[in-house]
Amino acid sequence: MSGKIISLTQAAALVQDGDLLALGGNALTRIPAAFVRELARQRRENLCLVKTAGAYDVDLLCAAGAVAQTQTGYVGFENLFGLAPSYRRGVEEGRVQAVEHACSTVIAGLRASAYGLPSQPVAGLEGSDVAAHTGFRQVKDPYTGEPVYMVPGIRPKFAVLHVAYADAEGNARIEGGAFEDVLMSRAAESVILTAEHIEETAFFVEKPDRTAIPAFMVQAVVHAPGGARPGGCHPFYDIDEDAVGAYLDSASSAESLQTHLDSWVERDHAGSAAASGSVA
Amino acid sequence: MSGKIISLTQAAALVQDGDLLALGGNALTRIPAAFVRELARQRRENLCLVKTAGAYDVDLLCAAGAVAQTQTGYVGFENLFGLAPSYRRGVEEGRVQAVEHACSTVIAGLRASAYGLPSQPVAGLEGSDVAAHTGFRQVKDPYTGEPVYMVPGIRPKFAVLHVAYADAEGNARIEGGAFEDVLMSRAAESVILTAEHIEETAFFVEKPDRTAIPAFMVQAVVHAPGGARPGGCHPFYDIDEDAVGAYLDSASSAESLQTHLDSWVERDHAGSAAASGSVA
Amino acid sequence: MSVALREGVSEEVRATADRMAVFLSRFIRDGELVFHGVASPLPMAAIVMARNTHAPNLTYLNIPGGVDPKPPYLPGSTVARQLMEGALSYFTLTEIFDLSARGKLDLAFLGGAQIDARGDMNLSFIGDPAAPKVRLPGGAGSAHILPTAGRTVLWRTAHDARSFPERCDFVTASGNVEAVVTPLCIFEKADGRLRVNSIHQGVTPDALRAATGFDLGDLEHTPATPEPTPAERTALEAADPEGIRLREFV
Amino acid sequence: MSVALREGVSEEVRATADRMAVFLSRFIRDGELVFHGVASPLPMAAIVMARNTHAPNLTYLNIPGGVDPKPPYLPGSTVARQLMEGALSYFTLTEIFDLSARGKLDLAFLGGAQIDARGDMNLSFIGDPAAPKVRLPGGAGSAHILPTAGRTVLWRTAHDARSFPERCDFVTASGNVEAVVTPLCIFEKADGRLRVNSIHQGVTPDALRAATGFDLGDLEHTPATPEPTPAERTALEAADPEGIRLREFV
Repeated sequence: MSGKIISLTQAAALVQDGDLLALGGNALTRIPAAFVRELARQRRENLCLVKTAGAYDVDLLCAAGAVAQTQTGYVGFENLFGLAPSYRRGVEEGRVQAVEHACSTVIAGLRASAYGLPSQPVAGLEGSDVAAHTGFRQVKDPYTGEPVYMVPGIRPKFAVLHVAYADAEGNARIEGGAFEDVLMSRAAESVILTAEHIEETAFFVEKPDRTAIPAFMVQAVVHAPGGARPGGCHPFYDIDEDAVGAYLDSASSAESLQTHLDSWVERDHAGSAAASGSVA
Repeated sequence: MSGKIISLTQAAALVQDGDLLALGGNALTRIPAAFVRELARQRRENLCLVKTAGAYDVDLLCAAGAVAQTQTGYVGFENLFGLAPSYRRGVEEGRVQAVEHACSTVIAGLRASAYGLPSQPVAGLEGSDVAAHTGFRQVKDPYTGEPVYMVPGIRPKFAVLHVAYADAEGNARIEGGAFEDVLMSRAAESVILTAEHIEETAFFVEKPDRTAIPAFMVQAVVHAPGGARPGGCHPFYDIDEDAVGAYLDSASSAESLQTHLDSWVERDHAGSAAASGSVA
Repeated sequence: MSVALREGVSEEVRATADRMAVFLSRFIRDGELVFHGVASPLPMAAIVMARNTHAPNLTYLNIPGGVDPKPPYLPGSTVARQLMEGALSYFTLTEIFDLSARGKLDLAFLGGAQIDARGDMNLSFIGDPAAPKVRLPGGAGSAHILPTAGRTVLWRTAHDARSFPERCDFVTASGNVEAVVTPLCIFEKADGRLRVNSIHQGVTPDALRAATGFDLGDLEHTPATPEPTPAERTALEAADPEGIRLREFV
Repeated sequence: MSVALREGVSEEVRATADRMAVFLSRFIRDGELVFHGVASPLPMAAIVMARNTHAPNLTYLNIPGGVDPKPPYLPGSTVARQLMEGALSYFTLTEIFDLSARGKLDLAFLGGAQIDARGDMNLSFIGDPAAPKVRLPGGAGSAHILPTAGRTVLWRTAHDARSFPERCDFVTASGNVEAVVTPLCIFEKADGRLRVNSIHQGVTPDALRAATGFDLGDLEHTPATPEPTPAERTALEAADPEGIRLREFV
């Protein structure tokens, strides 16, 4: 039952300063929140983050000063709480380079890596300033002569994905929306899973069509029940709006952010301490 | 319960001479065999067929003189019966244009259409004569300067897919290997399903993650139990090697092929006659 | 939460939210494939409502990927799991982009922080994009969807001159915009420019002009937007009894 | 069927099939991701066998898409549903091509109707490709897999001068070929050319030369291929008790 299971502390330590990380989930749903908090606790720096629509995860790492660059289509708290304050501040103050994407160009960049290509064509973008601003180049389609935008490959060092179920080898089942997690797992050099539940391998053999991530792609598995909180994780819990609001109240200063991180530390490590037999 | 359900006869009549069809399944597994036999009975001509690995389906339509062009990575009966005799003869006698593909370039061409692109880059092909022979063109990747092969979009008029379960609206569940069926459904202008079982819509609501083809892509549904025979269809039946052999014995002449088609007519129409209330 | 939300907003805001949801829903034609994205309570309410009124055969697509879900209640995040409940199939955002790219997405609702005279929208930067005064959240899928979807309808809950300038500070997305729904009016795009199609009840042409950063031309014969009918009000209330649509106004 | 199959083949053919399956299995390293395609009974038997001998931690990939299946018996078609039974996940052929394209497929077994002195293979045309004497089935995934997989091992059950020419009539695929297993010998590819690595027991250098269409150089010091060990024979028989591997020889 050990296999690839390590503690949250150990898993976050796999990430080096400067790494490009793809974060699973979308907005406030099934985000790798416990992992992201641990990266902040470990004071990781200069991370580059890839995500279609980010919220708490991207903003918290910006608040912690851990982010050099983002490649995202959207970062915000929707109509719940509006703009992402630390992401905003980081970009406006020039500490965070926000590479402007459409969600579809993030996907195209991930597809390029997943397909072993230097870049991937993408439809759309006509009339938008995004392509020129970000520097997406065009080629002439060799059959029609039409110009086509190409998005350069995005190859994360790790896809960090929070899933419903995993086994010790890294087979993983997602419940509810998969978002771009499956594509991220293929585009990344390797995958780190945090999982609500650790199951025996027989659980996956029973419904192999439900295994979204095969074990051979996965480097590490962390047992992290509640690991998407304060986001939601189907079918276990919903978005905790009060807790998201409490984060936003804390994100304005280093001290209050540390208080926020401290307030989660026990919950974040509860599963992996139990699984690995050592408190982080 | 009627919805998009029509008879096998009506469904085959949706196909016009000269249409480009993507055939689901692979080799002798989950092939749209009943549909293909009905196309032959209706004496459709000049069809263009897209498939990664074809066998009975492609060969039978070649035997029936229904095929002008194939875009395939492989056509044969594996080690069961070797080369596909009617496909071979059709190509060697110049009646069938075999556009030489790798399975991966078929997939790339389908991806181009699914993604709304004129063509799709593909890795591999280095050192192969396939690209030059088929006329795949290269572009220079705009970031690395590397040459990349582009496969022009393959946009079938219909993806013809045999599935385990469908409802009257066209929601479809596949059991076992999905092969390229899902991609074909996205690449094609429309989808024709033949299904082992017609289920109520509630069946799909129960496990929406298992619905491989959403109803809104589907034009027609045919109830065709045994519709993949003599191929296999998980979990209902295996490849019937004797019946495949009997086909190969019959494929040598128009008369014996007609006998083969006649021998299947009752079974092929049993499900749709029952469903539509009219014998075809 | 919802009771608090209702108590926290004025009758006027409430009326505006109801109008905008109803007006958005009127753009949905029966049988269409309809999509909304992140941060979209008004379109979410409009789609669920339309399914129970004039468009029972629409297919509802969203970011979590539930095809035609029957959400037990409308969530505050429009990327929440409730938008998969009762779905017939799952269809990821990636698939929705592809669907739009190949010309098969009928209608998408998209928001903009700025929407300009050409119907282009900005969700990226206020001020100089190289050194922005405000870093907005980003356009999500809009740069892809606007030019590829059959039709798009934009909305914005604030109607003022900064939000509706002659030209956006940055064009996040441009494309097949059919209309723009605001608290004051409905624009339609014709010949590459937004024109006022109708002005909501109680809004004067002068007030509309004052609140808009681009020239509106002659408004003398511009009709009034028909108010929500009793049937529409009832359907909206049934679709969103908790008033999640009000979230766009607080 | 399988009994009939066994009775229908000579002891010599049977010995050749067993050797080739065992020799193929020796190329599998423990922990590798290993793939075979359509029409591949020998690699199928070799992979299942290797999992029970020296490579218990291999990951077995195939066209139906079962990851690490435990087939109840080996099917005659290597695209049959048995290759998904007991799988841990599904991984389609499309995914396998992508995996290989991004450099993560360790080992693939591929067959060829012709395999030439450069280790290139032909499954497309015999004769002039524009007006072929024989239309072969096509190379399936080989043009993609050969240049992108970490290593590929080819095999062919007939070893004659037409099958092993100096140059293929048409190069279906070319790439990272490590070795070629035949009924007579094992070739390895070095410096862009096939060299005889070992000659099977009982095969003379002269017989090998006569059966090969390209120059083999000096064979004087070429070792004999070690015969299957009793343990290998037992494992092969356990993996394929019905003798599906013999299908390649009838």
